[in-house]
Amino acid sequence: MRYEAPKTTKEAVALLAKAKGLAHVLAGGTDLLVRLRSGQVEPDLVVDIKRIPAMGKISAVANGIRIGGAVPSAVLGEHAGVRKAWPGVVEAAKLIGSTQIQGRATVVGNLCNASPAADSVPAMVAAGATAIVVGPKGRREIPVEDVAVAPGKTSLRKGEIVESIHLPKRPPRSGDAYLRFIPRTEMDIAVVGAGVSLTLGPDGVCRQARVALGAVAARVLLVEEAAAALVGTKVDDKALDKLAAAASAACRPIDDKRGTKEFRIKVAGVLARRAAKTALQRARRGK
Amino acid sequence: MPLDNPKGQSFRLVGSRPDRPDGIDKVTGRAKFGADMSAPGMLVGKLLRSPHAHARIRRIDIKKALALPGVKAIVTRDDFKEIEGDLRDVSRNVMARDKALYDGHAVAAVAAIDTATARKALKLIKVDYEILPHVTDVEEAMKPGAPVLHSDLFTQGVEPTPKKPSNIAKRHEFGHGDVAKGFAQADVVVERKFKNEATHQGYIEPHACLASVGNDGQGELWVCTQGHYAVRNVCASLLGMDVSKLRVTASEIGGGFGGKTTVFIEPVALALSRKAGKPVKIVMSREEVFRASGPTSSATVWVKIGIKKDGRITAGDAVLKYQGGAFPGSPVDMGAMSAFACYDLENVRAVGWDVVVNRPKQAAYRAPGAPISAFGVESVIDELAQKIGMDPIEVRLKNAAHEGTESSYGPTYGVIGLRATIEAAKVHPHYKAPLGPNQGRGIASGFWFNFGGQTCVSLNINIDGTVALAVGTPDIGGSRASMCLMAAEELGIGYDQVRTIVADTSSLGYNDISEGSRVTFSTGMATIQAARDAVKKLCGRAAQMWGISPEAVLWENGHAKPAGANAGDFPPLSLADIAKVAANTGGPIAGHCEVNAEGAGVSFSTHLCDVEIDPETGFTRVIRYTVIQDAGKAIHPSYVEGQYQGGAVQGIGWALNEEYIYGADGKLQNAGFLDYRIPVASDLPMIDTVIVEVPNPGHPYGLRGVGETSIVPPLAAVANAVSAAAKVRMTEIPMSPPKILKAMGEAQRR
Amino acid sequence: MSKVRVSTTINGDPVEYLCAAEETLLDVLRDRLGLTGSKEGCGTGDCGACSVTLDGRLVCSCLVLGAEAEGREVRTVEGIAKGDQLHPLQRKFIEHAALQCGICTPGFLVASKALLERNPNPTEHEIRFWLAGNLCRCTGYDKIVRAVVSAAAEMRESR
Amino acid sequence: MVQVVLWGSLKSATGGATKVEVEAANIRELLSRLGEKHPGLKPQLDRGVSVSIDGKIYRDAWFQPIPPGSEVFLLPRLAGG
Repeated sequence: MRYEAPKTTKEAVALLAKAKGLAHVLAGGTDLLVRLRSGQVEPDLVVDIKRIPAMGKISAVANGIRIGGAVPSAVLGEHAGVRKAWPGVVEAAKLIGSTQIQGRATVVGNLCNASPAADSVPAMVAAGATAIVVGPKGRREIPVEDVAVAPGKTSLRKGEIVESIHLPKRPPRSGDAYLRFIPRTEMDIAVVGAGVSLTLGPDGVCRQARVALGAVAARVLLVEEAAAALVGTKVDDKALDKLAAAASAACRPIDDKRGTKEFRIKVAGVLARRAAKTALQRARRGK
Repeated sequence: MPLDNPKGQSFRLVGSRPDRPDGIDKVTGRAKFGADMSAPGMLVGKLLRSPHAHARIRRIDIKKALALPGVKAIVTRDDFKEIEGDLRDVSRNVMARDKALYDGHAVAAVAAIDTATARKALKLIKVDYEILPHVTDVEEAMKPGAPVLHSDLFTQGVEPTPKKPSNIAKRHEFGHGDVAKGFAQADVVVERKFKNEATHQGYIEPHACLASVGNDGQGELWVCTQGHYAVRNVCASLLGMDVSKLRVTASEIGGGFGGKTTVFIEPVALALSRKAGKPVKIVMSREEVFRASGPTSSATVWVKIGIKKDGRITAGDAVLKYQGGAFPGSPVDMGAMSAFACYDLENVRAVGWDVVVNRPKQAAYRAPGAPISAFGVESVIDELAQKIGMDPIEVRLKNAAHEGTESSYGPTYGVIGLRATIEAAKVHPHYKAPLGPNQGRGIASGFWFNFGGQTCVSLNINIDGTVALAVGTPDIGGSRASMCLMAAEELGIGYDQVRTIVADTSSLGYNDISEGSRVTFSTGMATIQAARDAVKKLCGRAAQMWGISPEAVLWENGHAKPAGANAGDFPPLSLADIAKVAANTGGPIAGHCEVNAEGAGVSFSTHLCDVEIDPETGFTRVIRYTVIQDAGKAIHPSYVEGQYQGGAVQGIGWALNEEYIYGADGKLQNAGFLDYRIPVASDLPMIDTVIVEVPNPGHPYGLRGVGETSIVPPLAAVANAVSAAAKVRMTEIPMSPPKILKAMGEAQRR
Repeated sequence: MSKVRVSTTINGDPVEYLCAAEETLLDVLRDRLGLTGSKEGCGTGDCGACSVTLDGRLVCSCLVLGAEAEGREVRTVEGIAKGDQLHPLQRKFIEHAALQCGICTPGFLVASKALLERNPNPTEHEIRFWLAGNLCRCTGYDKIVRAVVSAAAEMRESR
Repeated sequence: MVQVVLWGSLKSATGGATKVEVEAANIRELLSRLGEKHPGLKPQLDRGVSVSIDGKIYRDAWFQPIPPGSEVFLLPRLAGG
């Protein structure tokens, strides 16, 4: 195995594009190193992107916020700007692993690991975030929900890196929230995750909403029926019931060591409803 | 050794809370654990493990692996002789012979110059398996037609002995009276079936050892173990070595809880080292620990108990089925003996079935067998209390075993502390505290035998009057502090003047394993005796110096003094005074004790648990927990509390989220701390403790072992609390959220 | 297999080493530098026994490559005491019997120190969640939490 | 004579009796007489048993005296964690 720590995205892309055999990007390494040590992957090249200055930055841009590919969750959680604009995304990122994992794990890594249970992904999908992908053929911007195509598989082509995540500018009277279910209070992989983002009109009626679910299908789901249940309502109990039912109905889970189908379907509705309530409170505060 | 003063004793040091002697080493990173030792020229040992739950091993081809540069030795079944008798199963568990009996069973091992080379070599070993049908569930394994693991296993304890082999190794039965008669007298009878999944001790330190065997056949082994003498004896037998040629040193041990009472990698490391002629270190990965060390039994438990309306239990009956992994020896006998041990019953019976399945050979886990049966019995007692409308504490008080009770496993109890723990629970503020919505409270009691055993210590008086105490029981929970306290108490010197070390197997005589809550009891008893032996010698030296008879000298507050006016008028001699001139008065002064410690007092505990359930998700949180246990006499109360808290939390984990999950393919699916979910700090409240002291008549200070009993009640205490909060009786452990949510849903639909 | 040459700072001292690209920082600390105070309990970032700080940030050294330490500042349990002066956390862990077997203790100390540097007055709740990535199987965490609370109080007073 | 109470599953080796009487002054004598009188018990005795005398459990002590009239139980050899 070869270890490279390029100083620019361009160099990193070149290394990955030219690599013979298996090449992996190393950001926080909290997924990659586990697989490396257990012998599940034996890469020929690992490209550490943490020495690329742009990758380590969170920056305010005209139409939102850019989170670099190597920004650890702990740093994201300490960033007042992101916390204020997208509390749901931050609370999701803060749920990835322990304090120790927080010091390393990145939301981009969480995204590119392509696990359907990744905590930050439903929150980013709900937020309408996009991924800035840089590759040998240049730069493209894709919705985050299009990055993972199946468990462990992404749509990234050879040589491509997600350089950053773009969170859109938050409209007024908007709020977002993320909740997940785990059997313990910490340290588990989500059995179900639910992210909700919504925007209210001045009259308190929901104008726009996005609802995303994690760990209930092979990919993170953007559930339009659930969002539709909120839009045009005051997000009252009736709307929330409809949202919960739609969320449960959208699930296509499996039985596994972490939970049963039946459990996931039921809890997806419960969490979607609770996340929507929190998002609503935040939206009402966010004049 | 009887209690010194049954009327009560006062102590100078015992019962205080000094800093532990190994504390600084452990907070600075200096303490050396199993994996922390290295040797010049050391090789790395790695094991190849069966990927199949059950397979015949036709052939093992090591040629390519051996040819890999950097590979220095490979061992397989051919390097271990056939062993008959007691150690046969241990030997076959260490290295598979004709069959691999579980996912993770060791098949071959490599010693190479580094980890990468060893890993590569493992991949080059070709094993030709004939995959056989497997069974991992205890009830399935008992069915006729189940895949049979051992063609020579015929059920013992049934009449007549079966002619066909099966997976049922043994039947046990305990009890007295006539249960049918007892049930006929009952006003209310409850019978239920319970189930629990296997758990793992979950010690944070994986098994590790460093073996070095010279060309002269002399071997050294550094290992994290609860019993280095046992490791020595077993390894010597497995490898055909003289016991005297193997010296085993116990490293600091990073948790054991029963799981480090046997051997896994140690004989393999020695065999590799012998073959390679170089030191070999083997450290298990966490995955190997889960797949191939010794978890507990999974089990089904059927319990039936009858009660009168006045709260008197008329009969208790139980059938326990425990799988012990791929070899006979589940702790179902102890589960059956302890099932009803908390109660004073006229009619009682417990039948246990020991079953083999395609899982790793179980090892002891803190009060082996007892938490599983207590879960069933204490749950049914709770339900009976509800049915007759009596407070569960009153039901327990009414039926609690006491001095003179014929125990459910036979012997009549002497002085015991069960009732004292229940009474303490009754008056504890926890029991009266109000509960909120979706909260429930559970109570349960538990029993454990406690053991003594072979013990040997050497207490050496140093030239400056300080003391070096060598013990042979690895310190698994702070026992060195307790030994220092007891030695200093006896000698009349300061705690800091005694240093206790764990000696290697060549420096001190045989000691049984640190298990069965025996260390503070047995090694403590031996320490007290050795100190008294030393005192006798010290008095003798003083007598010599004073020219009086040794009987005329007494030992008081660390000084030899003339026994009375008649003995003469001499200024007292301190321990240091006598030690200083030891060379002139007969040479070194030491106290010794070699004993098979008997008289361990049985132990009882009562736990209170409050939980809160999220009714929409089944998520359960323990919000308050109190452990009340009889310690006889707490030598170092902080470490007694530590045992109470640690055992309770392991039990909480077992009750709520820990479990071995096997797939249909017979492979373990959660061999890591990510999905084998032991409690984390944020899952728990503070764990309140109450130390009850009902002196054990079989120990000079009255102490009883405290290490194990604390894991016996929690499964039931949590289950009773969850059942109260969920308003439905939970009968399967772990009570993970999907199970709770499902049970609540079903109860609402009923 | 070519090795990576690394210059770093460990517990304030400049250190250079060669390591294989796939070698973890934990392996480097333990096997190359003899700093065996950091323990491997799982190798997957689930137990926290290998906790160290990297440029002041708490991490699991089993999930960091040795090569990544280039130019960084690493702190381990061996660097907590100042000469023969124990850190208040170390003293309080002993005083409160916050360790039984002691295998998890180095990780807990490194993690607790990182907590108190950020938050000198943490609540029990904050301590428990900060330390959720450090597994202890002996104590049930009770005495560990008490030791951290007590050390924090002492450190606040002495400031 | 000492009356020894066996645990339930041993009765198959004693023709159904759970209480047997042997002449013995200590544990060693007890075990050897039991084996002579009930050869079916021998394999279990060889594998190891504990003996409880008046409520105290002994695992190995051959020469532990058994006072006349004692309550004696044979128990499986126990081990802890």
